[in-house]
Amino acid sequence: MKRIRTVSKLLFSLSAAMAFFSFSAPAVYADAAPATSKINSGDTAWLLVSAALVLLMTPALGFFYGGMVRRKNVLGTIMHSFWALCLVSVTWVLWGYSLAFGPSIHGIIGNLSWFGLNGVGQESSPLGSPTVPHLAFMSFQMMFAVITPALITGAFAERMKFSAYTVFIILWSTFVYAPIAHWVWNPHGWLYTLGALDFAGGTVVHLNAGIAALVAAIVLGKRKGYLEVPMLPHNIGYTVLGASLLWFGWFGFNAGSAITSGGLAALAFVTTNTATAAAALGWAFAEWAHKGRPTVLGAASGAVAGLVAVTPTAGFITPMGAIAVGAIAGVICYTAVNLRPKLGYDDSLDVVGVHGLGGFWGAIATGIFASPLANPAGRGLLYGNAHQVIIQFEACGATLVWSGLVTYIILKLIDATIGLRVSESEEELGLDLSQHEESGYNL
Amino acid sequence: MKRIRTVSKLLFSLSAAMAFFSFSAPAVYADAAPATSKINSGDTAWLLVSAALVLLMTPALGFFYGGMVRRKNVLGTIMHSFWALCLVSVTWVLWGYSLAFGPSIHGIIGNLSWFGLNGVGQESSPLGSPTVPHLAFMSFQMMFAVITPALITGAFAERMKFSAYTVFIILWSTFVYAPIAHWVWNPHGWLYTLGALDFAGGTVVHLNAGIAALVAAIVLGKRKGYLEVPMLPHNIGYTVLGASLLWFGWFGFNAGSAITSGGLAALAFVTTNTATAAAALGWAFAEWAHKGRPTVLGAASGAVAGLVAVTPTAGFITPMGAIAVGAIAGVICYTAVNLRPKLGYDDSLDVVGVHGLGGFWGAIATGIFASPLANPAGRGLLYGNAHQVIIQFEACGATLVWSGLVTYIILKLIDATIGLRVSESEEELGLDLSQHEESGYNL
Amino acid sequence: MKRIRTVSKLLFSLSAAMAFFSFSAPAVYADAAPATSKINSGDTAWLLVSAALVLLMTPALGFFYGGMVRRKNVLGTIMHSFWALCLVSVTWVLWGYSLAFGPSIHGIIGNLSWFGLNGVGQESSPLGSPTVPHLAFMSFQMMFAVITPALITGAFAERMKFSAYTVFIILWSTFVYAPIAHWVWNPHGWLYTLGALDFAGGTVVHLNAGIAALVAAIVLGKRKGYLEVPMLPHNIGYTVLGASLLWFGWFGFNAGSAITSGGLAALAFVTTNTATAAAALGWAFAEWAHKGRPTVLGAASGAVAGLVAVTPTAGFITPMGAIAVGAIAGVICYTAVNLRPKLGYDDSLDVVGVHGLGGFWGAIATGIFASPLANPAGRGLLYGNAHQVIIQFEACGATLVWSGLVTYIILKLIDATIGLRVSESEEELGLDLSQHEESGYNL
Amino acid sequence: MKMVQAVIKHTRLDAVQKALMAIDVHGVTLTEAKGFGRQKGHTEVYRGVEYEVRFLPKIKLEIATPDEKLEEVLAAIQTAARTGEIGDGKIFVYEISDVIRIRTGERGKEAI
Amino acid sequence: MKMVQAVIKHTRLDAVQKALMAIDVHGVTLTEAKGFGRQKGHTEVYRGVEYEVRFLPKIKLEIATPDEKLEEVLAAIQTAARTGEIGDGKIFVYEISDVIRIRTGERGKEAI
Amino acid sequence: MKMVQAVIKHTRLDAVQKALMAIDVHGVTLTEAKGFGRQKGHTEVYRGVEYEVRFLPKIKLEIATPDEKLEEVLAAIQTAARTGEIGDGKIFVYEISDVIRIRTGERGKEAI
Ligand SMILES: Nc1ncnc2c1ncn2[C@@H]1O[C@H](COP(=O)(O)OP(=O)(O)O)[C@@H](O)[C@H]1O
Ligand SMILES: Nc1ncnc2c1ncn2[C@@H]1O[C@H](COP(=O)(O)OP(=O)(O)O)[C@@H](O)[C@H]1O
Ligand SMILES: Nc1ncnc2c1ncn2[C@@H]1O[C@H](COP(=O)(O)OP(=O)(O)O)[C@@H](O)[C@H]1O
Repeated sequence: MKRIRTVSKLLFSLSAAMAFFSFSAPAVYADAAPATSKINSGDTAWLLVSAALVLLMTPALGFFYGGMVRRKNVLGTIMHSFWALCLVSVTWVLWGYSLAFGPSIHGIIGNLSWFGLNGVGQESSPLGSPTVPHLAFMSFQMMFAVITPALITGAFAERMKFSAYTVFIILWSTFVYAPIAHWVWNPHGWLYTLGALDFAGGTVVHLNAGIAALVAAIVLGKRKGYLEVPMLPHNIGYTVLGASLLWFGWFGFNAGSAITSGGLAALAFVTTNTATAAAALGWAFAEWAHKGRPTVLGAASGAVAGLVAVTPTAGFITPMGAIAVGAIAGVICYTAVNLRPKLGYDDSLDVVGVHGLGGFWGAIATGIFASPLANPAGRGLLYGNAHQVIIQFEACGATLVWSGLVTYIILKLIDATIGLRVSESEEELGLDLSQHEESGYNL
Repeated sequence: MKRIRTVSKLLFSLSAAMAFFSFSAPAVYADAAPATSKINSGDTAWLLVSAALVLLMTPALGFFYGGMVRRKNVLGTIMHSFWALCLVSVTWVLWGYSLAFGPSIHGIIGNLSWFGLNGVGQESSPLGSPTVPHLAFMSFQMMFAVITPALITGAFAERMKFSAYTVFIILWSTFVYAPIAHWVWNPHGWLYTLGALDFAGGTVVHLNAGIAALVAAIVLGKRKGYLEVPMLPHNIGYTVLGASLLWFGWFGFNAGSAITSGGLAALAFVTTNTATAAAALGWAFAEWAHKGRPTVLGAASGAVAGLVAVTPTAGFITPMGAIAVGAIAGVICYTAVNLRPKLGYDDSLDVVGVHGLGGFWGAIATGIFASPLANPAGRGLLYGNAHQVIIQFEACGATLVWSGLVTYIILKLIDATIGLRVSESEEELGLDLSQHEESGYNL
Repeated sequence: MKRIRTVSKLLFSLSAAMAFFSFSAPAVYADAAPATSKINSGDTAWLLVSAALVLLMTPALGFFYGGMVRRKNVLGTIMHSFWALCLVSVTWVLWGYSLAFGPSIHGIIGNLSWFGLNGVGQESSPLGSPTVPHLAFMSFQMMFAVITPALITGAFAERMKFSAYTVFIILWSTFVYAPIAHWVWNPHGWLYTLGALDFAGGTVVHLNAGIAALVAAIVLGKRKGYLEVPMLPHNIGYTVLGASLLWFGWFGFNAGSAITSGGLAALAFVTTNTATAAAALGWAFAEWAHKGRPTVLGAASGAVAGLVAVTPTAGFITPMGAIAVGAIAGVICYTAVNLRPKLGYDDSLDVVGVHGLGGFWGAIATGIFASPLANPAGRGLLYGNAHQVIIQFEACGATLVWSGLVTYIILKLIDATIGLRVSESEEELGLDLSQHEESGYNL
Repeated sequence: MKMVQAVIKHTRLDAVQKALMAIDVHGVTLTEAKGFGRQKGHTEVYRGVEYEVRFLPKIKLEIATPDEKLEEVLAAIQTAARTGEIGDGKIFVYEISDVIRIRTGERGKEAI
Repeated sequence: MKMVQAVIKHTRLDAVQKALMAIDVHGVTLTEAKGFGRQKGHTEVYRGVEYEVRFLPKIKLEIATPDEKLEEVLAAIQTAARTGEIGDGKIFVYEISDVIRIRTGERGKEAI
Repeated sequence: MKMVQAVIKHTRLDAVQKALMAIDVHGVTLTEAKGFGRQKGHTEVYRGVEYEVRFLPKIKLEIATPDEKLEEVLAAIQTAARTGEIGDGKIFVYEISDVIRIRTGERGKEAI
């Protein structure tokens, strides 16, 4: 009975909200004056395709992670990513985009005047490029906001309460992601004006997620039996599938970040592919030298490490630079992952080692390798501008402090109220059954 | 021996057909006068990408459905979708496109003058947009014709004869899909001229498939043991993979339906994503309230419900309107699916509840939410045009009558001749072995 | 200790290489004079999307093949494709592209002046189309170079040493692929100047891979227990997933080969889809007639056969011609695959039957069906130009000789040095454990 | 004490479980098995090659039971598992010399 | 000779294996099983339909052992497999009339 | 009546099945098992962490047989399953006190 009442209430509120929703958008969504429009069909096609590609990355991440957990947690893990996609898609439209890209309050945060995409329409905007509809730019940015919190989930895999996770996502994307995106990408953001280079989100997305992951792994504590019972990846096919779709989608992430379709997009496309391949080779060869066998999981992980590292730098370096950035990323992240069991926390799927460190290396590498031959907008250490490295460190530092601090506060708040972690017996049963009453396979 | 002869005959007929095939296309496929061509490279790129995205949806649907059946039917179910792709791709080129989009006979059906794509070439056409090649428009439309019959297969999963299915697809796409597509989308179709709004196929695709599904579920009867033995989804990973690829591909479906690349495509892109996410949330939160747990299958199903509901309305509403359309779709379809066991038929994978009802809601929602601010071409109830709702009801009614009636006749005809349903022992053995002599997993 | 030293050395060499890598690219990557640039945003968008689509094909191939092997080899098989992607992505940037497309040495091979993409920048180039950045054209071509060696791996599945495979890929893509690509696609290549028609790589990619596969199957010898113990495909779901993603990606392969976005791309899009569907039908109906049941593996295999066959001819034929090319390909390849057990070699996943024969048929079919109505650049036998068939035979012959010979030498060299094949006990254990120390499933 | 090992068809599992609960049997261990017997197998065809598959999927149940309850258990299983078609399966009965409940350490009949 | 058949929880497998190695038992055969007993199952919900799942995943171990070692083996398993919660499982003991090592053809106690 | 339980290598299944058919044994129940014994396991490495896997995949066959046929069955299995390498497996023989064919209700030797 009670539940039926809850559902009716839900339905009622929804209906009530309808009228509000529909009228609250006074913006002109339609092209008022198409004749003078500067919208370019090729640029728009490229940006929309890129947004679709980045969308695909979030479920892909679900499979990448889902294959690495134990069978009993496969759905819970895939759901982490899928749920981030659902939640942030809505909150971004409601307030996230306005906070991140709306009119800036002292370079710190956007105001809420674009709430519900009020004023974000089919015409072009001062953001991104004048040749693409504002809505296209918004949706491209949305996909970044979606995937970033999903990345963190690898750190607390196999043990977080689903209700806690739901609250976490909403708070984190509002109070951590939106401000940092504002600082770095909004033309009035303080890091943007400082001159920090971040082509497609090395700091905003990866370093940010990596630091939040570190905090989360520490606050939530280790999985029951960690390092005592075997916790083997249950389906590496899923992981390779995820990594492959990530690679595919990442062309949208990086080459799409050129916003326009042309030479810069082509450059970012090539450096992305090259660094990714080089990082997969770097990781697998390091394994080969170190353990005697290159693994498939290693190659897939290395590819992701390369994708992460090249993200901030894709549009600033040469293809040869990309080989260096990628190969080093592969070796660094492999080393980090190997050290993990020696550290005191259980970053279950190596978000810190891959996204944190990879993102950090990518940000610094941008300061080193950025070549004016590739893109006049950036000049790094190797081209005589040592100062760029310092700016890059500053951007990383700011991200580190804000993300670390606010993530900590959010998690502690949730823990004190509804609790972060499933019970011991739920953890033993697995997230699939305990959180969702489903099993992943009835083969 | 007999079989060898059959194969030789096949080969012979094929060779014989070669000459005919090749000469029967007198149309000028090449651009006769590229200098004066209005073909726009950006619009064309967007339309071709969209067609490719929609293509991917059909096998994606196979996995979405395939994960929900029992292990012994996984290949048979995936094959339903794959086979629709193969069959309709060919019949559409031969006669389907001509029937649906060819020169209209009194607004009822196209004539056969475009048989074999005769006259459908690289130049632009009066259909769609003058900026894209006729062949590109044709191929985009083809993908819709392909997926629609595949949607129905969820209603008779786990029990239809493969030979019967083959005949069904060909007849249904010819006698049900092509006429309805003609009515709604051909500029001379009677529903088109009536002013029905259907941006990307709510009635033509989803409501149509949903009604056919209802008829099919009733005509074929329940699965053996329905509601008595457990029929658990055997691989929810496949289902989420399918739902994710559907979401990805649906950007082609909806935003591609703008035909051109620009503000309208961007709007449809955003409303599609927003409604989908809102519907997944709607479904999962309804479950949470009702059963105490949100499920992964529920979130995936909700996403599909949202994609369905936003289809007719994607290019007509605001993003805030999309939240309403989606959230309501999620709750409605969840409720419908919950009522299913109480109804007298076995719509095995809830095609009626998700596509039928979702498509119906989307069509009506278009009449309610269509906002001239979003698109001057549509004005719904909330913007002062109550009449639009009535037109939408008429379009739904016409689809309901035609699709219901003709589907019934086709199924009865097949049943009377070659039989619709596998034998009891074949059903128990599973479609994989009984229809294809294969098993899905030899893990 | 020794391993740690190896890793440090690796790290050191990488760092040392950094400076070199970064300075060795004197080319102007940035658009020097954007004002006069002829880069078209729509064409570039289409080409970049196409490159991304083709990229996806390589892991898709891994799943297509991976589903067909026994469970114990699933990762090793998927890795074959993934590893080709990683290795060739880097070697292509370093020397492959320069050899294949760089300034020609007597039409035989490119010189090394484009080593490390030296001079390959954001501006347009004489190759492909003046409307796209040189880097975009390069990356599109890269994806072809990546997938071709991966195709071969089906011939020696379940038994090759991973170290041998690594060396093989590098040598083969350098000494077999690059020259043949040069001959056929470089405007100064000797087969190009001869007038051979190959729209998207029938000879360069498929016939080439097919011949190398034949040689490899013979040199490596049969799998232990071949034709004695059952070797059933372990996960046909993976195979269908792979085939579906291949179909999707192949639009990039074929329609992308128009390089520009417009009527020709639309034509290639349509012929690709049509031939693929017709081939799947051809294969499945042949099975149905011959064995009494159409199989899902058969439909998926037939689709791939159709994709292969239409590759050289996609931009030259009419849609009706595509039905003929596809249907015949389906029946031919089905027949070939059925004869395989009677032949003396173990081409484990039918690369010869599908890619070799399919590619050959496609090349000859181009000589037969090429229609000036579809594309003025080609005229085949059916349109009065019997000579084209002869040229097509010549191109096939040249590929056959070079690919056969050099593949043989490479394999014999590797066998004599590090050995080609895993030990008997490793083969019994499976590649996953013996080569990578992993298992594919811990369900 | 006896161990009853029944090899049955998948489709009969539910019925057998209910029949056992009806006679107050509350302990069963189940394994997935494959059986080869009089029942005809099937053919699988992959790329033209035919494989005879003679092992068919079955469920193996193991039920420890006190001697006095044996016949009741056997009857329950046989009735519930029977479809009348070839391949219905077999029941094997063994002697158990001892049983231990791990949780409590109880032994013998108490532990069943 | 005796065959010890233990149905235990997944989570205790490692501990049991170690305990067996500690008393020099170097031969074990394992199968994945599902058990139904006092332990409560769980509910699964798919599209609104609830399914009671009473069979829970267990591990079945089989250890052939000479008579004189039986009690040691039983004690080792019971101690290592015990968590004290319902569902810890059972140990069944049977008489084996013969054992053969396939590789060597040895029979009886030698073959264990 | 005896129950013959053989733990063999996957690769020998086909040969064993043929050998059994050759001596007119037409009833076998098979389960996937994992074995731990003298045979060395392998290492799996995931992201730098090494796992010792000591349980190796085996096939467990169960064949009920009349006493007089026992030795013939044992010989057939042993010959067909033997590769001569460590890990070939074991055969265990038990006494069965009863057999029932579910379909017909036949009991004892008739039912085998
Ligand atoms: N001698 C046997 N030993 C072990 N299992 C047997 C034996 N005979 C039959 N079975 C098992 O019983 C199942 C059913 O036997 P089958 O001969 O097919 O049918 P039926 O028992 O109805 O005559 C087989 O699949 C097999 O698992
Ligand atoms: N009579 C029985 N026959 C066979 N297996 C049994 C029997 N009773 C219990 N089991 C097995 O032992 C497991 C644990 O039994 P259960 O009653 O749940 O807990 P406990 O042994 O702690 O009381 C069951 O899941 C089942 O596999
Ligand atoms: N005492 C035992 N109890 C149960 N199963 C055993 C026992 N000893 C061996 N086995 C089974 O036999 C298999 C082969 O034994 P192993 O010692 O590896 O080789 P071998 O029999 O050739 O000496 C093991 O993997 C295990 O499944």
